[in-house]
Amino acid sequence: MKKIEAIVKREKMEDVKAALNKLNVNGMTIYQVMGCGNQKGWTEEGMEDLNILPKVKFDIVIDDKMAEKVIDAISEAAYTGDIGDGKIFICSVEQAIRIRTKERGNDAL
Amino acid sequence: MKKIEAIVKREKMEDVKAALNKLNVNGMTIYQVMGCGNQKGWTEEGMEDLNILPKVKFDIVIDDKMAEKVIDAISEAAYTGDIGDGKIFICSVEQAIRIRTKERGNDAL
Amino acid sequence: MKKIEAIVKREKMEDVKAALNKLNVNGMTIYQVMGCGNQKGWTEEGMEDLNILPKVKFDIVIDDKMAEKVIDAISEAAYTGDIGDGKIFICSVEQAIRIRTKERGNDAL
Amino acid sequence: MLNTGDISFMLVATALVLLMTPGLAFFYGGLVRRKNVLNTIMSSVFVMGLASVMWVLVGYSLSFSGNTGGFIGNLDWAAFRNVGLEAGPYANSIPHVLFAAFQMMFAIITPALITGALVERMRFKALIIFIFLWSVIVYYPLAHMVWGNGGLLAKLGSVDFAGGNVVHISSGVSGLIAAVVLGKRRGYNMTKYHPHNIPFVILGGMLLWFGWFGFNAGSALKADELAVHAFMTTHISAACAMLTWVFIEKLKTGKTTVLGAVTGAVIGLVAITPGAGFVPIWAAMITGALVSPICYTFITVVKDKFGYDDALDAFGCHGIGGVWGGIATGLFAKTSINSVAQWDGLFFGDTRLFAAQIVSILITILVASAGTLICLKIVKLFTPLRVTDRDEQEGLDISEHGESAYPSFVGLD
Amino acid sequence: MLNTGDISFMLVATALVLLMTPGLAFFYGGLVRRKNVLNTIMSSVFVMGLASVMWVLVGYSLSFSGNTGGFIGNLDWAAFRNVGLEAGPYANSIPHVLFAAFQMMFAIITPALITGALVERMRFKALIIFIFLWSVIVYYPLAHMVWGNGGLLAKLGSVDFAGGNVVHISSGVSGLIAAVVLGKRRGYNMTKYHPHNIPFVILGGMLLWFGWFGFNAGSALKADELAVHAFMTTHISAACAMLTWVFIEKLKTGKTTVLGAVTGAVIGLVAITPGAGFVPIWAAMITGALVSPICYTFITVVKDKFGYDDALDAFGCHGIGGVWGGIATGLFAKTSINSVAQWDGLFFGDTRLFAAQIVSILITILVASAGTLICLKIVKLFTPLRVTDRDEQEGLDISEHGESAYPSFVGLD
Amino acid sequence: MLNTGDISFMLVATALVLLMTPGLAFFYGGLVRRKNVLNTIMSSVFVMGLASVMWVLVGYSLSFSGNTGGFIGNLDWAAFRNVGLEAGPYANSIPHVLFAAFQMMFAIITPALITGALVERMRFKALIIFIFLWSVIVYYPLAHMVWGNGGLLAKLGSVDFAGGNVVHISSGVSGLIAAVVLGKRRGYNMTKYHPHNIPFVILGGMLLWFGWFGFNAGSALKADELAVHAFMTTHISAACAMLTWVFIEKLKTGKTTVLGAVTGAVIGLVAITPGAGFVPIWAAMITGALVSPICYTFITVVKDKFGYDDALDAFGCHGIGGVWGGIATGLFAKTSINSVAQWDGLFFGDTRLFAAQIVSILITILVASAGTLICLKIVKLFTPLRVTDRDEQEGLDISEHGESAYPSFVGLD
Ligand SMILES: Nc1ncnc2c1ncn2[C@@H]1O[C@H](COP(=O)(O)OP(=O)(O)O)[C@@H](O)[C@H]1O
Ligand SMILES: Nc1ncnc2c1ncn2[C@@H]1O[C@H](COP(=O)(O)OP(=O)(O)O)[C@@H](O)[C@H]1O
Ligand SMILES: Nc1ncnc2c1ncn2[C@@H]1O[C@H](COP(=O)(O)OP(=O)(O)O)[C@@H](O)[C@H]1O
Repeated sequence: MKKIEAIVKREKMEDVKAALNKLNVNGMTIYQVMGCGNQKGWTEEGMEDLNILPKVKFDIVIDDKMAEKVIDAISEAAYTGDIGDGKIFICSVEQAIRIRTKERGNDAL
Repeated sequence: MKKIEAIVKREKMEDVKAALNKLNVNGMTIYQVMGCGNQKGWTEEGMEDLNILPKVKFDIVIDDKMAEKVIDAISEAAYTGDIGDGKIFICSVEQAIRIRTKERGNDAL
Repeated sequence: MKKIEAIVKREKMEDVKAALNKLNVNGMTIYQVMGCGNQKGWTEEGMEDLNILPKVKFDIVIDDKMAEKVIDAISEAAYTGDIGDGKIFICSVEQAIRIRTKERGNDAL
Repeated sequence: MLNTGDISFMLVATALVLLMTPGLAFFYGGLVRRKNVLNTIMSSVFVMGLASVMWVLVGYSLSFSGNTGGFIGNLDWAAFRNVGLEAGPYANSIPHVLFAAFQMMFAIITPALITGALVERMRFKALIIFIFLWSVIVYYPLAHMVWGNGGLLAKLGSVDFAGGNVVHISSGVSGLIAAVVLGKRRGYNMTKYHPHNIPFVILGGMLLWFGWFGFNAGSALKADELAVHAFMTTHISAACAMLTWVFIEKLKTGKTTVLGAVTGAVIGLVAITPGAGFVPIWAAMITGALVSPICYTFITVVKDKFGYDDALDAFGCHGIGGVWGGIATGLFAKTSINSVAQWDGLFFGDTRLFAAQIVSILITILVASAGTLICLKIVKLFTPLRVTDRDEQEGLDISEHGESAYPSFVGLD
Repeated sequence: MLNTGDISFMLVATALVLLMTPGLAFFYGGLVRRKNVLNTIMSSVFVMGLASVMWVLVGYSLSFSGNTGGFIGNLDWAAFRNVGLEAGPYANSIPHVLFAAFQMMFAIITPALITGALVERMRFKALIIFIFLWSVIVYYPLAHMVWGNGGLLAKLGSVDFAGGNVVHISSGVSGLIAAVVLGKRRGYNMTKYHPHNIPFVILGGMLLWFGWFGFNAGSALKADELAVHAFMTTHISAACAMLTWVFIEKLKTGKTTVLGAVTGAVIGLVAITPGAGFVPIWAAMITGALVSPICYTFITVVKDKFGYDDALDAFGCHGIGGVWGGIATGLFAKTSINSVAQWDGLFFGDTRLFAAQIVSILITILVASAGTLICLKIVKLFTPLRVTDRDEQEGLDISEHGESAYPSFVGLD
Repeated sequence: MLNTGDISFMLVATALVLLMTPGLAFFYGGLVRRKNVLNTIMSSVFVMGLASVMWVLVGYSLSFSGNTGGFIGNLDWAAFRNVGLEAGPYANSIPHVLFAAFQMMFAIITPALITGALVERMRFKALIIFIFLWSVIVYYPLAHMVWGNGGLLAKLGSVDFAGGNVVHISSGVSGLIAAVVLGKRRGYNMTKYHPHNIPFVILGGMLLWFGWFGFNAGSALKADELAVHAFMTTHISAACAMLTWVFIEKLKTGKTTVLGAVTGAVIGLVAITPGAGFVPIWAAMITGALVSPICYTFITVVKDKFGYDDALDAFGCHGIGGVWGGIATGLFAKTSINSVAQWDGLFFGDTRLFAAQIVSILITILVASAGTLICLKIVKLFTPLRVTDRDEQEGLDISEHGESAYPSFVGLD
């Protein structure tokens, strides 16, 4: 399993969610973060403090096979071409457990 | 070392904390997130937006040997049997540092 | 690539940011969390609830070679010598994508 | 003859009624989701500008100057021509302008009340046009019919001390009709809409209570015994309604909520509005005590059955509460308290006032529903009523106003 | 004879005093942790319903009608029987009902003040029963003793212009006793309780200041020179107390806080309450300037030593501030300002008023403590005083009311 | 002779003007970033203490007692010596103390207005010393020149009903000068400063509107026709300005904002302040309707060109709005409305009042700028004006006051 962490613009949240749902990816965890990349926060509207902008982060744990599809879907949905579009990071997850059923592994996603 | 990420119902926060303390696990990081699983947010009280519910996430970095115990403790404490009980993800952590003492590895947990 | 997760005191946020900028590390994601370590939250000012304190968490994905430098910089910037100084965790990241350019790997950081 | 005590009181009462509209804005604003709070507040606040200007230009005149067939006034006082600082004609101890100013505040809050039924989905432009039209087509005629010289409903012998018909029934019914036409919010029945900031709801509710003293006691137009009487009936009705609402909640759900306490107080104020200067204090207690079970049942049972989305219960509270208030006035009014009432209420054995109240409520409902439908028809000629689905999802603060209420508080929604 | 100016003023003053209770609700609500804000606000808001209804039914009568042994009134005016719109008997230029309404607002805010000592742990049901009993056992007798015809404390020759004994000492002392019986909050001494929303504290404090003009100036019961005098002493005492509190903070901690400024203002208002219509303006400045060091010392030194958990310092502010205010009145009152005082204060060489003040303070403390203990004993027959440990941990908003104040703001606690 | 109606009205008006300062505190507090909200609120709230005490000790006397060369009063009324409860000398139907109290509230809000230009970077200690000096060097002289017996600007024949010069131009200009001297905020031009809590801005704006009735109508010093007239002109100017501001926004950006609506209302209130009791109602509508385009242009075009950092537009709103108000008074005043004006306005063919208004505006600007520069020079002898860069970055709540407004809401900044 992979964990995909995508940090995107706030106004793209709904689009990313829709794109994931289209792929039938329903499991996700979303939270608001502040961040800067090379953009350093200089020009965009909505900046809170010098050099640090509010973003939305998606954590999605997904079957290895689905990972690339999900990455593509997010990349596309979050794209505007402007600075600050965001980043995606992938790392590997060893185990997943659904608390309700105690299922493990891909079944738990 | 393992990092255990557990996403549970908000009202279960105190129970999970208590369960961890019972295992003598004192190190943890907690934050509030929004999320959906297969549940898709349809029925539960407390949903904020279509299809996305507030949850609490625990990040716990722990010695490999303790991992299973912690998983079990959380699974039990967070269990209600209803949809939306939450998930646990495990991945591996390479290093840990306690800033105050510069200790590394398991000593730092 | 490595992901460095550093949980530090709130009042150290600006210092840590400055230290990272000095290393020319501009990419980072910041959010506020609650946490406890062995400190258990007993004595410090600013505690919210028994045993759980507000902290700031930095996630920094970085080239392997830079990792140690970043860790040192954070350790130093966040250090006060008091209990509650925080922790740093490192894990490995498999891939990074910059959404705007579709660059991958170290180029995307 | 002008009297400084009366002027003093009416100046303050007028300011108090103005304060009710921001109170309402916070009451409503706290009840919506965070992404719609500014749009909701703006819907009330903007009316403070729009309705005031309209009132000076034509509204006051259409409501209170002359009489055209019992339905509406004329334009003799347009732009406050002939509205001067001498006493009369509607109040003999305060300047004419002050009476007009006091009434202006009612013309502000009434359309603002409607917006509670329409939040979280109505296009702001459509709302503005709607309120413009509604003021002309519904409010000014109703104000004339009830309070204007030669007005139809007054002639019938029905009474309305501070606006049960004009303000509450009219806005509540119009809200209902408009909510039905507008359709349900996205996710209705699938999702629960949480108030995003309950302290704001409480703040708003408390400002409403505070301002309502100006609204009801001020409707005596003098600092006299009648004002004092209305002050007391107003307060005690709110208090009783709060207690009964909380009591019902406790019975039904086992928990008492502060939202319930405030809602109870507000509908207690609504219910006593038409009768504040007509009914005895004990009757005010009954009026207040009964409005909660009536509205509670309505909101939890009847509304669910019909399944329209009166988002913040403008109809359930103001419409139903206002109707009950009008009926209660017909039951308990006493000519000895206020001789504007020609007959005692049903409870004292006379049916005439009661009948007049019922008829006047029905006419009000008719005027409000028909007028609202006409207004909406006209609005649609200019702009769609609803925002797009996408905009609704993103929230009207951003999509309609490009603003975010608390931009640095993280949290989604 | 009724006077429109006086009626006008007293109507507004009454409304202003009502507004103080929501002001207090926000003052207290901002000071607690986020998970307890609604319970805290509800504790004040609900009293607006409960105490009002009780006042009309029995409270006014027990406080002001007749005289039973100097301790309490009788039931002649129960349910406002014989309480009409003619002038008198307590105020000769406003309707009787208006006097009763004005006094009603005092009967609301006083028990609400107590709740500041009890927040974050008291079961809501127990609180309601407690307030019900306390009104009957402590408030009505005290109001009678101080302000009622033939009341004991008035007979002694002690004076209390706007409620230093009746409102502040009584609520502060009762809060202390109840806090001790109730026990400390979870985590007391181990954890720091942060105010969750300081702007709300400020909002509440400012509404209190605003409303206090009605409270103190309104206690003249006329729009006359005495009202003006009380207005000025009230304001300047608050201003002085704010300055000295901030000054002490600066000395002690090096930082001035807005919480300190507002606290200072509020205790300045408390301290001047009994003397507002008795002491000269310069004495009001002294009264205000000294209340801050007195309360500051008390809260930071004495309270810590005893280690009881008066959560929001109801005793430290209202109890201690009220006692100081009563003493200051005994020091600085002048019969030439208000001939209700039979003697000048100690500062002007006469010991009689001073002695009477001390005695009346002691009696008030006695009545309040004994009464509170009795009330709590009775409450315990019906329900435990505290919520469970688990409920306290989860927060009383959820556990007692099933509500969350800001559900979409993330953040834990 | 004292009149209860007038006393009643002026007591309430005085309380209303006091309420404006907390209103302003919330208006400003909502507009700054979260890390500076308490410092911003404290800047207004603390003035409620400081300016009140100064007023009683010396301010009232320096402003209103005697006359020293047309510029300032003397110390005969210091510490309210000879300021008693009899009528006069400035108002013949209310106690002298009440007039002094009413004026005190103006001496509070004026320096508080300045702070809007200085937020997010000024050292609190420096601010306090500045306000202390500014009251003495700028405010008391200006109040004397405009309203005091024998004051220079009154002698010129210029008029200022409720403080266009004394309050708004003086504070706006002083804010501008101080903002320039102080320098820009960290990150100016690179970053956008978002209001952290727009509902608070609205709350503050609405309290300002409510309180402004006391400010303007109260400036009649009686509950008479003039007060009623000023009430109406005040309200309608605010309403018109709101409409035009929102209209301009819609034209320029395509979106209407609630921030714009509230800003419009506030500057509409500013603009009508000097003329409220002098100009006809229709002229009040024009005054209000035009202030929005004037201030909007100024804030979006002129300010950007000069590039100073008047953080919350104290100058753009109060300075520019006040100047326009003074001019509008010179255009539209009528002696028949208020014979304090010796001549009709330019619009009615007489140039004398208009000329006097221009001269008096220029003198006000001169006094305010020179005075502010002097004050700042003196302040610098004691303490640096700005906080350190590090403190500014961390936010002034923590660095200056050691407090955090909402400690348990997560979110950075
Ligand atoms: N190296 C990194 N480590 C962690 N988070 C990052 C990193 N780089 C970027 N981010 C996150 O991604 C968000 C968007 O980055 P962006 O500004 O689009 O980057 P760039 O300008 O490099 O394309 C940032 O606000 C930050 O939260
Ligand atoms: N695949 C996933 N990736 C990331 N987070 C997930 C995933 N699945 C579930 N979650 C998180 O776990 C929470 C609880 O999931 P839940 O609704 O109980 O899942 P399910 O219905 O599949 O049992 C969700 O709200 C979400 O935050
Ligand atoms: N084992 C752990 N897993 C996850 N987070 C941890 C762990 N230990 C500590 N933390 C986080 O680091 C923060 C600081 O820890 P701290 O109290 O300084 O630890 P210690 O007392 O062990 O030095 C905590 O508030 C918590 O958020």
